[in-house]
Amino acid sequence: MFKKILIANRGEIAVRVIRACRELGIGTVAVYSEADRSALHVRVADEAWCIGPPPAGESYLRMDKILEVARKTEAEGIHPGYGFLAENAEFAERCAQEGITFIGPNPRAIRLMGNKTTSRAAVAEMDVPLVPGMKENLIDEEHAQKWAEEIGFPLMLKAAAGGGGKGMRKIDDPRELLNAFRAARSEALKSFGDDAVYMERYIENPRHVEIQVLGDRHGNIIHVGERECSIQRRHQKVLEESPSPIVDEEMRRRMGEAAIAAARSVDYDSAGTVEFIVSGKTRDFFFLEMNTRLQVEHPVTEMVTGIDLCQEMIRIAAGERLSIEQKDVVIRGHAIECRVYAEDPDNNFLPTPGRIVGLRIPGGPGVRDESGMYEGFEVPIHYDPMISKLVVWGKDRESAIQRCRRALSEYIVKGIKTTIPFHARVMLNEHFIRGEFDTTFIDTEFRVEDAAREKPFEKIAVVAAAINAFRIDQQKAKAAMAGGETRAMNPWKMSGRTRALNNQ
Amino acid sequence: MFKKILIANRGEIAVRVIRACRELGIGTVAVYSEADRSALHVRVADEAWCIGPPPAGESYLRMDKILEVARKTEAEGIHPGYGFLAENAEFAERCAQEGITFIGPNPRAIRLMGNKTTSRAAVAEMDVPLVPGMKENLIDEEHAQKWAEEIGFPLMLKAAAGGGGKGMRKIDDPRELLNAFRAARSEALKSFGDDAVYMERYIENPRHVEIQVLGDRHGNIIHVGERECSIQRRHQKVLEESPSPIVDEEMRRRMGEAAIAAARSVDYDSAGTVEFIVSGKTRDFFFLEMNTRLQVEHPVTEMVTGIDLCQEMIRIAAGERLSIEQKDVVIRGHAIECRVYAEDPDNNFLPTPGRIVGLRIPGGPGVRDESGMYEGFEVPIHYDPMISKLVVWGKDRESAIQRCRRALSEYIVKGIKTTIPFHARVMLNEHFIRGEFDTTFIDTEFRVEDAAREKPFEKIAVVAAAINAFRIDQQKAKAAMAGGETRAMNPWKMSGRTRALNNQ
Amino acid sequence: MAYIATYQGKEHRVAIEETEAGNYKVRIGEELIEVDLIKARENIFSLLIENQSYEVDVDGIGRNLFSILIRGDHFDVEVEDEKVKKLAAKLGAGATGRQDIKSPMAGNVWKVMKKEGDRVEAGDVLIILEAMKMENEIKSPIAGIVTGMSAVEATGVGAGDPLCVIEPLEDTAR
Amino acid sequence: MAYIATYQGKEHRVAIEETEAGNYKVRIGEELIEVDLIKARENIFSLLIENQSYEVDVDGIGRNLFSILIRGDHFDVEVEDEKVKKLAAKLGAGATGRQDIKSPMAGNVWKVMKKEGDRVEAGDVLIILEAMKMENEIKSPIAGIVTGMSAVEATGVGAGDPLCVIEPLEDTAR
Repeated sequence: MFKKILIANRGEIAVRVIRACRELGIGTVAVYSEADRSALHVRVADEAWCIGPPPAGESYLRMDKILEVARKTEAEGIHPGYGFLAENAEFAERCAQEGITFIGPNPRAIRLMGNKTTSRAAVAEMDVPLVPGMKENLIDEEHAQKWAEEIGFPLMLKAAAGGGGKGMRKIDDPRELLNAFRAARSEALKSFGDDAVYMERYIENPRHVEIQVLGDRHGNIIHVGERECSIQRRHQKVLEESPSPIVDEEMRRRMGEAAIAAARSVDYDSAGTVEFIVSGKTRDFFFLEMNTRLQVEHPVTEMVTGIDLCQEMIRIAAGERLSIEQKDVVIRGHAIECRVYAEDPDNNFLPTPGRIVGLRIPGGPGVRDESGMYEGFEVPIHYDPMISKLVVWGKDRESAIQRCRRALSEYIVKGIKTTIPFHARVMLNEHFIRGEFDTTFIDTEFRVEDAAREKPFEKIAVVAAAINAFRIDQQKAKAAMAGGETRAMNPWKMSGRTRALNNQ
Repeated sequence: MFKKILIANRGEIAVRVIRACRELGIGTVAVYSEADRSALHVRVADEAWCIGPPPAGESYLRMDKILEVARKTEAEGIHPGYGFLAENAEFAERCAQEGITFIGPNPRAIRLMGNKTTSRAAVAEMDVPLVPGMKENLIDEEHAQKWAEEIGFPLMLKAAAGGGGKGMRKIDDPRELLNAFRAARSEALKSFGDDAVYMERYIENPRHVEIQVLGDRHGNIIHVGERECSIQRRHQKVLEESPSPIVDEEMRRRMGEAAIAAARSVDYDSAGTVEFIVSGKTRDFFFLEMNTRLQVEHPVTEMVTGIDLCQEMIRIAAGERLSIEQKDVVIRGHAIECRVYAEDPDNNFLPTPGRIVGLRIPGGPGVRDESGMYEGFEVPIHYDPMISKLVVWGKDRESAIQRCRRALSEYIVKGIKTTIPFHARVMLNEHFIRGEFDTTFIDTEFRVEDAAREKPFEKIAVVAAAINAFRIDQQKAKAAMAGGETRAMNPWKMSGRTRALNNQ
Repeated sequence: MAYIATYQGKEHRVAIEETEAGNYKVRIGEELIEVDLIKARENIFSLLIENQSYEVDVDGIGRNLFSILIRGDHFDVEVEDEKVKKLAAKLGAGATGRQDIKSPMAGNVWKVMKKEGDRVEAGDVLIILEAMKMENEIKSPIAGIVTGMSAVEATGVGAGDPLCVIEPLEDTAR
Repeated sequence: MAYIATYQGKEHRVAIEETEAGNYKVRIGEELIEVDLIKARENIFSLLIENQSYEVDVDGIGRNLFSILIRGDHFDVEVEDEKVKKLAAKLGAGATGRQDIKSPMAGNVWKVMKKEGDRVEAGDVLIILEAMKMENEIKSPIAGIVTGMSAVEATGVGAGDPLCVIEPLEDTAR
């Protein structure tokens, strides 16, 4: 096992990896940008090294600086977390050249799965179902027309280098085709530096369901169940759960086998996730892509299986065999993760960086807090606005939802607005409760229903606001009086002074 | 199911029950003494009613006031938590008379199990093993001498009405017997108002292991595994775990059967705990007593079985059948609970009431916080000093200990001293790690080993203290300068003033 | 003391009297309620109203404007002293069309789209801010003339910092 | 600035210079270390010393006396200005046998066992406090005479409140 690991990341995932290392008795080296000296991962690591200015390009993405710290501290492994260098094959290779273990899969797996076209080709060889459509890219307009006829409408036009919903467009009518093709190409070039696009069938009521896999460096690959990730805002996941409300034992077995086959196509040897698009109508599933890293939403799988994916990933990188076999994987209960963003849910999800001046984390049974913040922490403006994750476990989906609702009601973050109230409202939504949603749900149906919701505590709010004003007025009056006794009598000036002191 | 429940308790257990109710969709009524208006259970309940002055005898023990609130609020059930009225048969009866469900077992079970002599007699009929000794009380000195010969030395003299280690004494030598008998009698009379005492065999390397049982009102009784509670300070549990390091599958089965038999002897129909004394030498186990309530340490069982004991207890009281059968009880992994007391572990565990001015609760995988405190909370001097419990889960005992260590390192309580550092040191103790301890361990071996421990961070502490002094001096100097610019130049006076302002 | 509390354009008269420390007699409209209030910590109150328990999170977000969070719902309530408000109404003060545009969040100024003297329509993008990998367009709420522009590209701004000033057309035409 | 920091009777000379905000050059004995300090929140510091990260919890518990908590161990360290300490040593000030007994905790005075004028031996119980269901005996640290008793039965005391004064026998005999 490693003696020391460098964590090439920040925020909650860096804290998560540091915790896993501490529990395994492994020393930890944090790296941080100048904006992150006071970040939690710096405080809880054994060592911490500054690697540059705030912009990620000058710090968290600087392979040379990170490798230099690894050499200096004699770290034997580097865990990349997610984002930044996590899916960078070149970084994995450079680690290997330096004799440092990259805690992730082999570079070839990263490279092949990092591109839509090569990944589709790889998994197709293993008979993993793909969305009916093209395996190569479109050559020209004629080619596009030929394929459109074959696939049928509605269809999806996608950028080969795209991801996270970018560079995608739905085409309902043959007459839109050529214009859309041209536009998509130029958009893809602008966004990804690559104008390759391809077409495939549009999946109705699309749900996003993914399978967590674990492969070791001895050729063993297992799957540890699925996660439902269809609750998305602008194509970004905001809430995930496991198991999925639409997956039953038989479907899980089939999806699991497909995921293992996909992983095997690139000799996968770490924790990874195979994403599928599932038709909410037919429950057919099709390979979307494979993420060659630990996912943001890995805790829901941990909570239902009892497997510590982060620790397992480290053990695998250290050369150990998987500690569990497929038959040992037992799913118990149901888990839900809410991503807490520094965004104002009542103001179009505008980012709200700032200082956390008060914090109450929910507690009690089945509640897990995965956070990168603390009271007094200044949320920096340079990075992703996700500041924590609330994960709950219950004996079934209904219990988990009720527990999540309860936990959210205890969660207080003062100083900035967060998406906590948004999650509280999702937990009360009838469609969500029934498990009837697809990836468009939050941006369409939910938005409308949420805007029309009742607000039963309006009167209490008005009373609270008025009492608060009353208390402020009384304080001012008291301060003015107190000042007046000992000094010249100018109540206006005094009250100004008092206010200044109170604000200190 | 109930629509509304009154929680006749305070602190963490009141919060625990309120959370269970909220998750079951049941309304909650909190009661509080005048010292507890700002307590967490008042803040998180749906309703809250003041029932009297701070002393428990004038508030939390006042059956009449509590029943009055229950009537007024139309609460259908009363959950007593632990302590206060939890094991008061009269209260259970009065609830029944008022048509309010007491969320606990039938009054006869409370009454029979509430007395050492009657409980021993009851379970003996079911062939539950008792510590070899007397089933009745001692009559006189002659009687004592006769029984002492039969049991052999060393033996234990115990008060029939005692509990929690009070009124117990070990006798090693026949010559001590008569004096000890007289002293024990008078002590028992003074402490419990009852001079009845009895004798039994002294168990070597005594360990305290208890079995959690669940009985419903339809005659079903199951057990859900054991808890190891031998880590005690002055006969008070401070740390519990499940499973016990000395219990294997076969022993668990036998102890479980004995516990079910004990419960059946009083038609037990709620969540309850059968305590056993186990010889660390022979692993023989003997019935000690039955606690007819939810235990402080119930969360460790919840974490390894996935069963919510608090919810289950409420369901049972509502007349539901047990939702699980014996064969469905599966123990996964290992859980440890640390009781956090407002006591100074480096000063003879002196109570440290006061205001919590800062709080960081540990997070991450497998960590559960059961707390009655919050930042800004004033720990009252009137009640038990336990302010929270930290519970961790790991895939095995070693993982759980490592996780507990990690979690304790993240736990910060500012404003008062707590037993958190004590627990951190227990987690590093070799005997504890190997599972080799008995109920005397903390007060004997551990105390010596702990006092002799190394303190590797002495230099860092000295440096930190000196820098802190330096920063205070600089602030004073700065404040004096700032004052000096605009006011009369008396730096001494100014620095005094500044200090006063800073202390506000 | 009496206040006028306004939520979503609806005015409520709220009269408050403190009967003992932390206990308030509140008359809202015709209704009389008694409130037992504890400051659990800075800006978080525990309210007992007829024994119902509410945790209320109160933030001042502007002069007389409070953001109240209760059980997942935000309410922005403006509270003004009744006397002051009546006086202000009499004087007709405060009603001008001039728009001081302030930054709704901390971030960086990515693009400044208009300069001083430019004529803008309502909805025209004035400035694009950037924070946490997201862009946010600041649009003109009215048609008018940009009479002040303090935002500078590639510099940071805090929430509430002034960005620019728009004078309505009628005003500038005078 | 130079300080004398004392832990368990052992004195350390600690010289400190702030090179830039939050960065300190510290000489402890012969050793020179550089410390990067951030106040994470009130009385909690994040220290980086040669890239080793420490969370340190610092509480003032008396004049010049700090309680430091690092990774589960408490250290009570007294820190005095080197110059002041030298001066005090020269003057021989501060060394008297008079004992001001203060309450080690908040609680209630349950029993007052001695009254003013009583002679006590070291270890005699003076007062019994009670808090949180536990009794705590306050014992005399020296033999002497009770010259002041401010504890009153059945009243509350705060941590640090004066309880009584014991004058050593030699002093009162003078």
